[in-house]
Amino acid sequence: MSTTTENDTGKSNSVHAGKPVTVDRYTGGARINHWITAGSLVLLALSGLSLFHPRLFFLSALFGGGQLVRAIHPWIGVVLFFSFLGLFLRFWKLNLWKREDGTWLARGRDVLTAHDERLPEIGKYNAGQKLVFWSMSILIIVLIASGVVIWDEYFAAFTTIEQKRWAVLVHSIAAILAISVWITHVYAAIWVKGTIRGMVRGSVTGGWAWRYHRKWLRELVAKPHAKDEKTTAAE
Amino acid sequence: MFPPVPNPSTGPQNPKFGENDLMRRSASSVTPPAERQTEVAKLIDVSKCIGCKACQSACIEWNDTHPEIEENTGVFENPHDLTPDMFTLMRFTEWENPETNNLEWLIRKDGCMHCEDPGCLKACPAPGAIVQYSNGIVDFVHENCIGCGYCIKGCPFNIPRISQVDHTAYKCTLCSDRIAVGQGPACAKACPTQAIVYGTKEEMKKHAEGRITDLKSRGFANAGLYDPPGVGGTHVMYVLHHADKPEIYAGLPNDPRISPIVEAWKGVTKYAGLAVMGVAAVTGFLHYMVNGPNRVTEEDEEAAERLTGDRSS
Amino acid sequence: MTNSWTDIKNTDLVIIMGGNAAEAHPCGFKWVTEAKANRGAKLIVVDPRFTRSASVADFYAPIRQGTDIAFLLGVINYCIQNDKVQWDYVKAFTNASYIVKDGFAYKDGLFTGYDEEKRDYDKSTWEYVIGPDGYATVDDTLANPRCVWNLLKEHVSVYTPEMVERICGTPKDKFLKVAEMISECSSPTKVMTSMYALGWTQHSKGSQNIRSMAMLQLILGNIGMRGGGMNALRGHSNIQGLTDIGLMSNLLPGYLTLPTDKEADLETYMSTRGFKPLRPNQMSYWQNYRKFFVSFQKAMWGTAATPQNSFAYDWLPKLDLPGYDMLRAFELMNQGKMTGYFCQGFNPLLAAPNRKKLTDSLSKLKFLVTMDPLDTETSRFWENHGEYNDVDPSQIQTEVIQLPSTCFAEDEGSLTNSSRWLQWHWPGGTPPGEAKNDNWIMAQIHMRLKELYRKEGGKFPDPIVNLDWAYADPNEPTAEELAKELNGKALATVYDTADPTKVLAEAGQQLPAFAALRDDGSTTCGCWIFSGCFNENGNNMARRDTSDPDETGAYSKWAFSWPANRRILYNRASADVNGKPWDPSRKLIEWDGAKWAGYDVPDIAPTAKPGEVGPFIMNPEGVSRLFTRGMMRDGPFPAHYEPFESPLGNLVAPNIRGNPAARVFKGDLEQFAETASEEFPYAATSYRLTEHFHYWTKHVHVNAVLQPEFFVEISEELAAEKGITGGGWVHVWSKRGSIEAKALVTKRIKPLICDGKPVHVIGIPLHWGFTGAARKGFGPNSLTPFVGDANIETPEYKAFLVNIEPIAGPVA
Amino acid sequence: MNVELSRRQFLGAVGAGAAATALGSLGFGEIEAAHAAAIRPFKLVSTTETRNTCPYCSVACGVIMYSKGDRTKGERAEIIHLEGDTDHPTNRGTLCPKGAALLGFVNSETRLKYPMIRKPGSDKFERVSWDEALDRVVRLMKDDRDANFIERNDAGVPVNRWITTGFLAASATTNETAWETYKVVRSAGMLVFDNQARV
Repeated sequence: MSTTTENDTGKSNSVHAGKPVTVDRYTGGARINHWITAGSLVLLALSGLSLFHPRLFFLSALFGGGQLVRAIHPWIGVVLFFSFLGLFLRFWKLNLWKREDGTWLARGRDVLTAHDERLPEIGKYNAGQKLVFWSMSILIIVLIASGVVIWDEYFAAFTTIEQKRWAVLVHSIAAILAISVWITHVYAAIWVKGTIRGMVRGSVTGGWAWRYHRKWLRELVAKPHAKDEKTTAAE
Repeated sequence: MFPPVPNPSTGPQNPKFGENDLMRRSASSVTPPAERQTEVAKLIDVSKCIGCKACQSACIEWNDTHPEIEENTGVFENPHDLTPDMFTLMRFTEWENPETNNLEWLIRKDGCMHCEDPGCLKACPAPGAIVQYSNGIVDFVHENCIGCGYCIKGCPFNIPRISQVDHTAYKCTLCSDRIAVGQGPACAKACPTQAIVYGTKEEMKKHAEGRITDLKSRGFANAGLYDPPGVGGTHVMYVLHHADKPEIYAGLPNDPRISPIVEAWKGVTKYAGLAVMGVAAVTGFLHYMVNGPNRVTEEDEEAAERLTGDRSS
Repeated sequence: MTNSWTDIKNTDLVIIMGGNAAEAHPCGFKWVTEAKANRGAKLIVVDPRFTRSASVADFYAPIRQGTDIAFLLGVINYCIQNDKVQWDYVKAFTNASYIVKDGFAYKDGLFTGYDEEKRDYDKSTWEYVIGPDGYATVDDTLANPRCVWNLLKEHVSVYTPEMVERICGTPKDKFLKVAEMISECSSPTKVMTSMYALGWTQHSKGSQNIRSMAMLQLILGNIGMRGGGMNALRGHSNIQGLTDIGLMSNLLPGYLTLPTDKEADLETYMSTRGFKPLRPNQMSYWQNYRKFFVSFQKAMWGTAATPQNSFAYDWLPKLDLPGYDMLRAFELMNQGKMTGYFCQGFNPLLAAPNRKKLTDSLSKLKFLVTMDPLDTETSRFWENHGEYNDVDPSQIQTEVIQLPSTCFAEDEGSLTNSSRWLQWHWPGGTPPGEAKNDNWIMAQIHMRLKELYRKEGGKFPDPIVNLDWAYADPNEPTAEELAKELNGKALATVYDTADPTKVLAEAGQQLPAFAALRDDGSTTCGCWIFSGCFNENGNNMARRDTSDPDETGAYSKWAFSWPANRRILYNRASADVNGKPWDPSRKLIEWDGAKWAGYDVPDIAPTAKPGEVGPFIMNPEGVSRLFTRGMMRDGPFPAHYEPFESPLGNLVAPNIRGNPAARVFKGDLEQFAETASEEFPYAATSYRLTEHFHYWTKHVHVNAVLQPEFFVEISEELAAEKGITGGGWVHVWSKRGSIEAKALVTKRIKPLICDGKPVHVIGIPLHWGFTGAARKGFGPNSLTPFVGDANIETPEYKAFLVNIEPIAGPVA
Repeated sequence: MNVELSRRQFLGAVGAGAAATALGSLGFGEIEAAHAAAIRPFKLVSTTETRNTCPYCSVACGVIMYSKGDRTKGERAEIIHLEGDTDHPTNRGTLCPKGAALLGFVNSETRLKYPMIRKPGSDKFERVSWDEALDRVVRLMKDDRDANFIERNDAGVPVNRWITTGFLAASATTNETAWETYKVVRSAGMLVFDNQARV
């Protein structure tokens, strides 16, 4: 796991000629990290939802029944927490708010209507992605903290019932928000074609980078070795 | 003397209530029976209770539980709390009455109150793990219990306990197996002074009235019945000498109700949450329908090629 | 109990003093709650600790342990001073008017005739003036200064409310409130019941504690009444029956007494047991003593007991001492004078005082035989259990034979409860392993011993080889066969003495009741007071008819109540001199002009005319005794004596230590802490908890859960003084031993202010040992003194001195 | 004693109208054909009932023992439950914390099952047969009795006493056992004889 931030694929030559041009966006490690996070989040959502609303209890069958859901869910939460921690450490710097992010956000209508040409040039992440990143970071901290409070099998003795009641409420609200953020995140990936391959194959097309993250593309082109100073990649 | 609980019969028995008499079933909807069974109740007269723990003993024996032998920690509560193997517990409070300066040793049998509006059932996410019969008994169904502990959060009286052995929740069943065959609960049968009596809720209220009159004649001006309306009344009620201050009886809640936090969690959050998630998904769907996908154009690719042309290998 | 458990519902006032009925007898205590709920009865608890009985009481007053006599004589004094006496009852039914001999006096704590050397009295002056007609002289006006009433009045006058407060530590206002509530029961229509147990018996003056209350109850007119009486809450399920059958050193069944070796023959023996009436017309029922005795001898030795050999009188062992009670037995063992000892369902290592002495004594035996359904500490006294039984087995040469017996669930027979009900029970379980019924075990011992004597001869085998043993299977007599022997049968036809044509029982038939017993050898009866329990009507102990006309609580068709199925003793006294009930709503029996009739079997001859025959038919006076003549070793009136170990001196008799007539063995006196000892400043008392039964239920998992570990109870004040925290460990020690325990700090024990000084009470419950399911622990008897009551040798477990200090934890 | 016959005796005797709680006629709705899953089967069905009294204190509460197997039919009987006997006038079905846990006494792990002997100086009990144990007991008794029995006192009066071996009798054995014990002990001339009445 990287001990500092990562701004690139970690390869010296991340832009590859061709038709189309391909640009490396995620290393294998990052992708594994992401998909573990994604998978655990999905499992958590499914198992959590099964306990959230009676109509969704049928989902517990996916895990072999309610007892297993109760037993497994917190452990998946632990996996998610550490997995997401990995992502966080990789990407937090790239998600720091930049001036253009405000402009981007202010032109939300253009964003939603796919008038990307009217948007300012954006680095590796746009404001929407950053919002997903930060809200998930906060929500996951809230979820793990409240989750531990209601993890009765091991931690029942450490808090009062009243604290647990608050925790369970907070946990469910945070989970709803997290799922909503997740829906946004997934929808955005589906809506913006060419995005998913970045997390599947690790690379995107040059056109994709040009259209959505032109500033990032320009940086890659301009300073191909810049990342060497910034990364001690562990992958 | 209040009519004692009759001796059990050993002949084949038909249970007098069952699935068809469910009023509520956790995480499920049931059609309540057209006619409600007569409500039953256990009345615990704290002023007659001698704290002998016969109820605990009978409870362990009848339910075949095996509580741990603990240590003495300088108190009379043994075990020290309710456990998955101890469904009822005498709680002892040494209270100096500021009005009389007399010591009063308040001894209250703690255990499930069998609320008319059971918080445990409301909180329970597992369909059918907690049921409420139309006679008022709230029972845990262990095959359906997933051990999540939500019932503990839902309960205004801090009663259910999760077993670390089978990871299901335990509490007083009001001896539903005995009541189903026309018996009374094991604790009520054993109670030496009939501080615990069992019958219909109406009978219990009437019996309590007599007890309260007696207590008032002995100087307990605030004697009264504890049948808290905040949970719709309970099917385990107390006669208290100081009904104006239930909290002196080892923290018996003054006005118990299902916690507003739990209400919020199991009420508005549940629906609002589904709505929020649904809205998010639907919004995405509609957005897609209206706007179609956001695609990279040929011009974008070409622009990229132009930009990277000199750099690419 | 003079009355019964179910009768308590008829009372107006319950006084629990010298006991803790709610904890020790919860299901009997039910009838107190019934009286409270249905009659508006009140409950008073007087105890050093605020017990669970006190938790449901209307009034609680604290008292220092061992000062009950001062308290009760204080109440009697209050009643006399305030004219709260049921005069008609006292004058007609007690010996208040009897004139006492001139020599009798009480001074400085002693009655006339004390011999300090022997610690005993010459009781010759403790007697009535006998007139020329051979009867006791009485003065119905109570004017004679030497009549019992005036002597009593004088005797109790020192016990003023102020003196009670100084001695007992009971605040004066609380004492006065109790006295006032009690005194209200002097009305013929208000009745108090006394419920007591070991809190009164386990003192060096235990018998006098009880007498004090009995006297008070007589003064209030509460003996013989529904809802009244003296109700001893016996500890064990059949301790009443074992006492009735006389399994004691000096007793024969039915409260007959064993001869002493001064009574060389039957006639000499009978000469002191004639019980000639002391007033005209009185029944003096013990006049029938000879019938009971001869029938017993016939039950023992059958055809071998003949008029010619004085019904085998010589075969009874003769006493050279007042008795060989348990304490004397261990004293003799300790002196090396005993060879063998049997413990049948008894665990003296924990139950007897001064455990160190017990261990030493048992170690000096050649053999010890134990018979129990459960493992006991006594049978393992030689086994090392660390600090809990710190012995070296190799140094103990006692051979121990442990015999496994069945328990209640596996055997059949009757038990006599506190209400004197003999109730039959049936076996329902198969015994574990090779456990055997006691009947089989005792038969085996007898049969094999007899066989040895037959084979080898030996010392005086006659009583053994001639013991009547005509059971169908001599190896295991059945419960029914033995019960029939207890009831008795006719060996020849028995005719009614009043009407010789009327046959009471044909030869070979079971006797209908003890009225059919004869002294000529024509009847046999194991225990006369049980007679009627298994007659030609069958096994009356197995009766299960719950009918109770007018709900008096008598249940006279349920089981069998000795004597003669009588449910309330002295029930004749429930009616006035003319035979009308004192309180019509409490009618038991009444005189209908020709005979006595009512709800209960009359405790008087059915045709004995009221006004002529007194209600206390066992007494030669026909009345009850406020003055006991020479019948108690330590005085005809109770007097306050401090416990042998006491935090303060005797305020009414400063020169007296302990009970002057109590027996103290050489060596034990040196092991008592001195009065107001600085080394042992705290007043300790031992007791039982409701969660456990003696040393049995520590073997039961459930009870071990409910009260897992040994502890001592102390006040918040003492805890603060000594730096003891609740749940922390303490070390408690007396002059005889030392224990470690958890501390339970409570508001329910408060320091008592006695004679101006605070006395701290330390409560020590007794249920733990080194066998069973509960945690290993000590018991109070590592600390208790080896001294008993002057009359019956019950050890003084309830009042002794200790010291206490906090410790880090037990030495591993 | 046939429990079934006398089951309702008590309530009947005290006047059913006033005494019977309305529960008997509650009208619990339709009787179910089978137990609901929530309600465990009533565990006393088909057990054998036997009346007994509690062996602990002297209230002598009536108890009913429920066993698998019937002793009266010569079967091996294992007691699985004990409960207060409502027909009993004193306890009316109630039991205290000790009585309610009587099953734990009957089935205690520390119930004694076999005769044992601990030899002088030994640190353990050894299992022996009943014959060995009993023969040893009477041998020890007779040797001591023959050595220390006192036939006459100094005055020449026959006293026939044996005070070197004593007997401490129980507190919970039946009257019948007590009587048999009395006969055996007294006929041997024992004076050191006491019971638990004092403590």
